[in-house]
Parts: sequence; C-alpha cells; structure tokens
Amino acid sequence: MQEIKIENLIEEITSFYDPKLHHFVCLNANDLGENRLKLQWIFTFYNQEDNYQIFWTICSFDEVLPTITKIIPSAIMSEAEIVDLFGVQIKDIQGGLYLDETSPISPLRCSI
Amino acid sequence: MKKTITIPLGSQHISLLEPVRFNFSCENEKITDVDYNVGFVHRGIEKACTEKFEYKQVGYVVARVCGLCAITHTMAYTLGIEHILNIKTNKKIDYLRILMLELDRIHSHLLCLAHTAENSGFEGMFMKIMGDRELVMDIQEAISGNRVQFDFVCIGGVNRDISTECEKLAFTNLALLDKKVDDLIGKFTSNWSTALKYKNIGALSYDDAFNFNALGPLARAAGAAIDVRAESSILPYKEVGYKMILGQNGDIYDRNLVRLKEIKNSILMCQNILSGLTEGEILVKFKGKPNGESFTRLEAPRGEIFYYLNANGTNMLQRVRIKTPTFSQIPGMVEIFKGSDYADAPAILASFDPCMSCTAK
Amino acid sequence: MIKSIIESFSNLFAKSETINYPYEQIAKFKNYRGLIEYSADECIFCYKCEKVCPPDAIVFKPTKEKNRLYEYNPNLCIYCGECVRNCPKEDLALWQSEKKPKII
Amino acid sequence: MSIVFSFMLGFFAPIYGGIFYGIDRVLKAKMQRRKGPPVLQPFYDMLKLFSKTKFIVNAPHTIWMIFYFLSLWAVVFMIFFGGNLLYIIFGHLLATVFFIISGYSVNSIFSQLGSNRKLLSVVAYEPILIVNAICIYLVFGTFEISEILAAPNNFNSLVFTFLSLLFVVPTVLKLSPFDASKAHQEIVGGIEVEFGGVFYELVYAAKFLEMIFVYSFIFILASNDYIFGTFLVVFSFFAVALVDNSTARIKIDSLLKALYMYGFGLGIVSIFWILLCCI
Repeated sequence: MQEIKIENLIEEITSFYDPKLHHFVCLNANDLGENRLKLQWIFTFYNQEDNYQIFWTICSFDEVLPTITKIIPSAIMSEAEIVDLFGVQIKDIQGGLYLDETSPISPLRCSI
Repeated sequence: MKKTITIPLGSQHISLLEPVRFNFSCENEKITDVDYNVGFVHRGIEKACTEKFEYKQVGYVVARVCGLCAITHTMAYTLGIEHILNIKTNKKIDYLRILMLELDRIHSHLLCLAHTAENSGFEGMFMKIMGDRELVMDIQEAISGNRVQFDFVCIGGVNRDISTECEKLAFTNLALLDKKVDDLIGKFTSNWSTALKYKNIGALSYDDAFNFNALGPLARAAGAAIDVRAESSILPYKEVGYKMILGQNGDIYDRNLVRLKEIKNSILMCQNILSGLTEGEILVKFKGKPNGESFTRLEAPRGEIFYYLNANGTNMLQRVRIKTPTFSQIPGMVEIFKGSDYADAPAILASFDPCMSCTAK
Repeated sequence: MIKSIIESFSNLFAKSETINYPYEQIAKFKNYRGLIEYSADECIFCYKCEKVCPPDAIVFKPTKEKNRLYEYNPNLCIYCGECVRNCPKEDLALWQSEKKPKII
Repeated sequence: MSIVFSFMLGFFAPIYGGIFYGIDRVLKAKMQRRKGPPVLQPFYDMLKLFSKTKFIVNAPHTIWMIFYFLSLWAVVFMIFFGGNLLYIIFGHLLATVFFIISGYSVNSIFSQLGSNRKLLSVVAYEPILIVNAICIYLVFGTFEISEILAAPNNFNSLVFTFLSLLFVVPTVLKLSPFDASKAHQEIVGGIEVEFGGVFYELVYAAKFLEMIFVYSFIFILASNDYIFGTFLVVFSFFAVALVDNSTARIKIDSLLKALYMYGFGLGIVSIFWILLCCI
C-alpha cells in the first residue's frame, strides 16, 4: 500500500509501471461519506504469488482527476465506470458507457 | 463522398450471445475503426450487494452476475469474505471447490469453442461440441443438484458432499470427454476451411498482450504466461496437477488450441481431485461479523476475476467491487479488430469469449 | 475435413442425442433441487428461513392469531436451499423435495 | 414427355422442391445427431409466413424480388420443357441479377453487403456453368435438354464435368463452405434480411427452385439413363450435405480463388478429357 497525492499520480504510476512486470487490475473507488472518495489503483506482479501494489488516495468529488489511460490503455473501462457510478470528473473521460439518460445519477454515491 | 461504410454488430445480432454493440467503420469490409458500447445490461449488482442483501446472501446474488462463470463469482466472493472473517477451510473443502471451478472451466471453454465454430459458419461442429458439453453439465448437475446456477459454495464450506454415485458418473464422463477432446483437437487442426478462417486471423502479439492487459486464454494464446492460478496461493492448484498452457501466435487458431488443451488439463485435475478426496467436514462453523477489507483474485474461465470487499462490522457490506475479465480487455479487443475483415469479426469476437453481463454487472 | 465428413456420415446411423421433450421425460439426477416443502405442525416459528432467503421467496404473513402464516413463492425461489440449512428442525419442518413447480 | 406432364412438373416445382428441402434439413439434423424438424416443416413455415403482416420496405425492393421468383420459375419451366441449356443458364443469371438489384435497392447495410457478395459469387460460378455447358455440347452436339436426355449415356467423358459441377452446387444453394453470400452469422442472411411475411416466403420458395435448377444440371449428365441420373443427384445431394456439415464458411475472396482454381480448372480439364475421349 502506498499513499500518493492526486497531483503526483501520473508521475508515480509512470515511474512504477512496466507492462511486462506489472498487471493493472483495476481502479477501485469507495465512497467514505462526507465528500471523501477513496481511490485505489490496484496492481499485481506477474509470476509472483499474492503480491499487490496498491496506490491510494482520498479526494473530494469536486476535483477533476487525471487519467492514466495514456500509460495503461485498459484503464479506460474502470475510469468510465467510476465516472458513471460515482459522478466524479476525470479529464477526457466521458460517461454514458454504463448508464443512460433515464438511469439514476451516480448511484453508488452515499446519500449522506 | 464518404469513403467508409458503417457496419453495426449488435446490440442485437445473430452472432452475439449477449448484448454489446460494435460499430465498425469499414473500407470495403476492411475494418478501420471501432466504436463500442457495452453497458446494455447494467443491473446495479454492486449497489444491491451493499444495500439490499446481507453479507451471507451476497454469495447467491453475485452468482447471478453471469450464468457461465457463476461458481467463480461466488467463489471469489466467498474467499474474500472468509479472509475478512478469518475462516480456515480444510483440505476437502478446497478440493471440492477446485473441482467445481474446473468443471465450470471445461463447460465454459466448450461453449466458447462451439460459439466460435458457429460464428465461422461451422454448424456441424457447433452441434457436436454442444452435445459433448452435456457430459460435463451432467456431472455438475449430479454434484450440485442444479443445472446452471449451482449455488454450491457457501461461506465456510460447500453445500453438498459428493456421493459415490456422483464420483462414478464423473469418472466415466470425464474419461469419455477426454477422448472427445483429443478428437476435437484433431478436427480443429486438420480442416482446410477452419485453417482459412482461423489461422493468422485476429492475432494479438506478445507485446500487445502485456500492453493491453490481456487475460486468460487470450493472453496465453499469445505466449504470455498470465494465469492467476499460478500467481495465487489461495487455492491449492499446484497440488492437483495444474500446468500452464501457452500458444504462440495469438490468433483464433491458437486460442482454440489453448482452450482445448486447458480442458485436457482441467480433466486431469478433476480426476486427481476425485481420486484423492479424503473424508472430512464440508462446512466450517463461524461466528462474528465481517470487519475489514480484502482483495481476491481468481482465474475464471475467461481470465482474472477480482473482488474488493469492504466491511464495517455490520451485516451489510460497505463496498463490493467486481472486476471481471472482459471488463479490462475491451480496449485490447478493439485493437485486434482494426485491420481485420468484417467477415472475420463475428468469429474473432466469439474467440474472445466476451461476457457482457459480467462487464456491465 | 475428412475426419468430420466420416463422422457426419457415421452419425446418420447413430441414435440422436436430443430428446423429444414434452413427450419423453428427461432423466433427473438424485438429489435434484426442487420445491421447498413445509409442515406447519413442526414449525417453531423462529423465522430464520425468512431472514436468510436471498430473493424473499419465503414470507411469514402476519395474522390475527399468535403464529404468522407461512407463504412460499416457487417463482421467486432460486432453489439454493439456504432456508433448509438454517432451519433448526431440518427435514421435519422444512425440506427440499425433488418436485418441479407447476407450469401455469 | 408429354406437355401436360412437363407443365405439371414445372407448376408444382415449389411444392416438391419444399419436400426436398425438408428432407435436406432432416438429413443434416441426422448428421449432427439431432432429430430435426418434420419433413413438412417448409410448409408449416409457409403457413406461418402467410399469416404475418405484409410489410414492404420499399416498392422496387419487393418488385425486383417478385421478378426474381417469377423468372426463376420460368427457368424451371424451361428445364422441364427441354429448352436450350444456354438460355437456361442466362435466364438463371437474369433472375439472380434481379435479386441482386433488389438487395441494392434498400438502405440496409447487410442487404447491400449481401448483394456485393452475391455478385462476386455469381462472377465465380457463372464461368464454370458455361464451361460445363460447352462440355455437354462437345459430348452431345446440342444444347437442347430434350435432345440430351434422348442421347445415349456417355458419362465416362463427363466425369470431370460432374466434379466441377459439384463446386457450383453449394455456391448456388448458399451452403457451407461457399455460403459467404448468405453468411447468416455475419450479414444476417445478406439480401434476404429485409423481406418479411409473404414476400419472404417467395425468397424461401426460390431456394427450392434453385435446388431444382442445379440438380437438373447434374441429372442431364446421365442423358437417357434416368436411374443413373437419379443416383448422381442423390450422390451429389449427400456429398454436398456432408461437406456442408464439416466445413466452416470461407471468405468471399477465398471463395473466388477456390472456385476459379478447382471448379474452373476442372472445367478446363473436362474439355481436354472429352477431346481425349473423342480421339
């Protein structure tokens, strides 16, 4: 587990990620309430048993988050999902992949 | 004048099992660009798991994410919650769980092979494989009592013990299936028309397999040794004879062969488990409410499945995150489509074995 | 291709694998999971089955009398058997039969 | 053959063609270890299609298709009246062209792709048919079917013609491996996709007529030996069904290559073989 600052996200992941060694599992978001969102970028290592590398940060819903799809193309699905389900803003990522106009807005967000 | 034509594949199309839409921009049947939409079956299962169902019931809910890898979803959830509750299962439970997982893998791979054959216009092969698949479906039905939604795994163990009759049935059917798979390998490798349809079609290179985070048979066909069964110690896979199977070219042909060989490996594992099964309890009693978080990875038939669970000491979970194999592979799939013929697109799509209800949840 | 042709030809003389379903019955396996059955005489009304049922197929309806009325909806039931496992008087008050629900 | 008998054969062609098609389906089901539909299934389909709403995408689309069906039926009449083989081939080509135009007349991308592919497959099989007609002329000295059927049996010199025709049969009937023009899983039936109700029934019945068209070509190879001719038809029927069951669909460019290389090649070989036999 490694805490990072949202501003340093791109640099941290660029310096860490090597496609041949690390496997990007997903970007996980968890609403802790009171406008706090915990984001976890979960990586594992190829050919190593139960070895996780998790970058995490806590941000608010108002921030515009950077995207890591330039480094990891498959992250686009995770990012589009949290845009839809949590209503966060991520640069260059559009919602609408999972929900459409008639769906509830950001359903996984805490109501508090 | 517009130079490209747009061919839609989906959201309803004969070659699709589940709703997904690909819009292919084609230059005379040569695909140049792909646009996709995957969220047709979003059912809000993650939300339901945290708001409507208690943690003991969630195992049955997540089984409904997907019909084919139902047991894998329940298993991943159960392993995660057992990690939080600190339950230690005995060897017999682990073995029975691997048995069901591998039987599930066999039938899922057979379905994918049948679907690939059907989508390339090979109806005879489709019917043949679907007929053979009944053998393994019968074993699963005899063991669990249900045909599709097994509901076999529960927190702390499994729901049913395996009887001697089931064991006998499993041995005979697996031996039969083993022969049929050998026969299938022969038929897939020595057919002029399938060679035209599968060889060097829809290929994913070794480097791209890593760059696009390919998983499961898709990655292994390209030669990338990516398999959670080898990277996880949560279930004793090495004891039962697991072997990594790799392809070379990453085309449809290799994907089919990797699947067929994995079926053979799975049959071997099932036979090992059945002959080495010991007596023991099938359910471990537990107390308390979950508190904490867990990360679980498991190899579903299609690739890695990941569960993140967060519990806060109540009956309700605070967060359930499901990441399924198709979910992260879609950018890779789109990349493979570019440059191939539209005539091959349904077969390529089927050979990915995409699961849209997994993806949209 | 030759192998497939030979097999297709030999299949002409083989028995078909499909069953003419409504006229021929499908062989059921032992311990097939069927309808949940209930006996009011043995029930101790702990309501555990109602609590654990994932799709709310078992509901105890309030009545004027002391005990509530057991109601079971076979169309909601997912046949997981969780209620039977949690029942304190398993096989007496609540058990899983091998019957199929009626087709309406 | 009396005129009345020929007329009856031609007039009821969609009916007994339907029975052949039903038998074909049962045979294929048996090859896949299924029970399959009843033999009369095409007629049950017909009854159902008649009861559906008559939906027309646009007028030319349906009209061209009706032209296709009628001209194909006319071709079948010509066969039973013992007409000229070349006229029959060109009549069939005309009918197919009507069908292709009908496919182009709608906006559906699948229909247009189907038309493209159908056009290419016509380009592939038409030369073979003509070469084979020439072969038949070389052997019997005539193009008239009535005269060919009266001539003595000379199948020895037509062996390669028969083999080359075996490549045409699946292409015309849109059977695997040469069914790229229909391609159920890719372009959802190609040209057929936009028809509905009664009009689809015409397309469906046209399949039976196409069957009669190609198998009559094989039948006349045996000239006056009708029993041998029936045997040839049944044999090719079986062979085509077996190959259909054990091959995947190949792409349209592979289809062109395969037909030109093997089908057309065998046609050329056949010409030389006949010349050799004559010497």
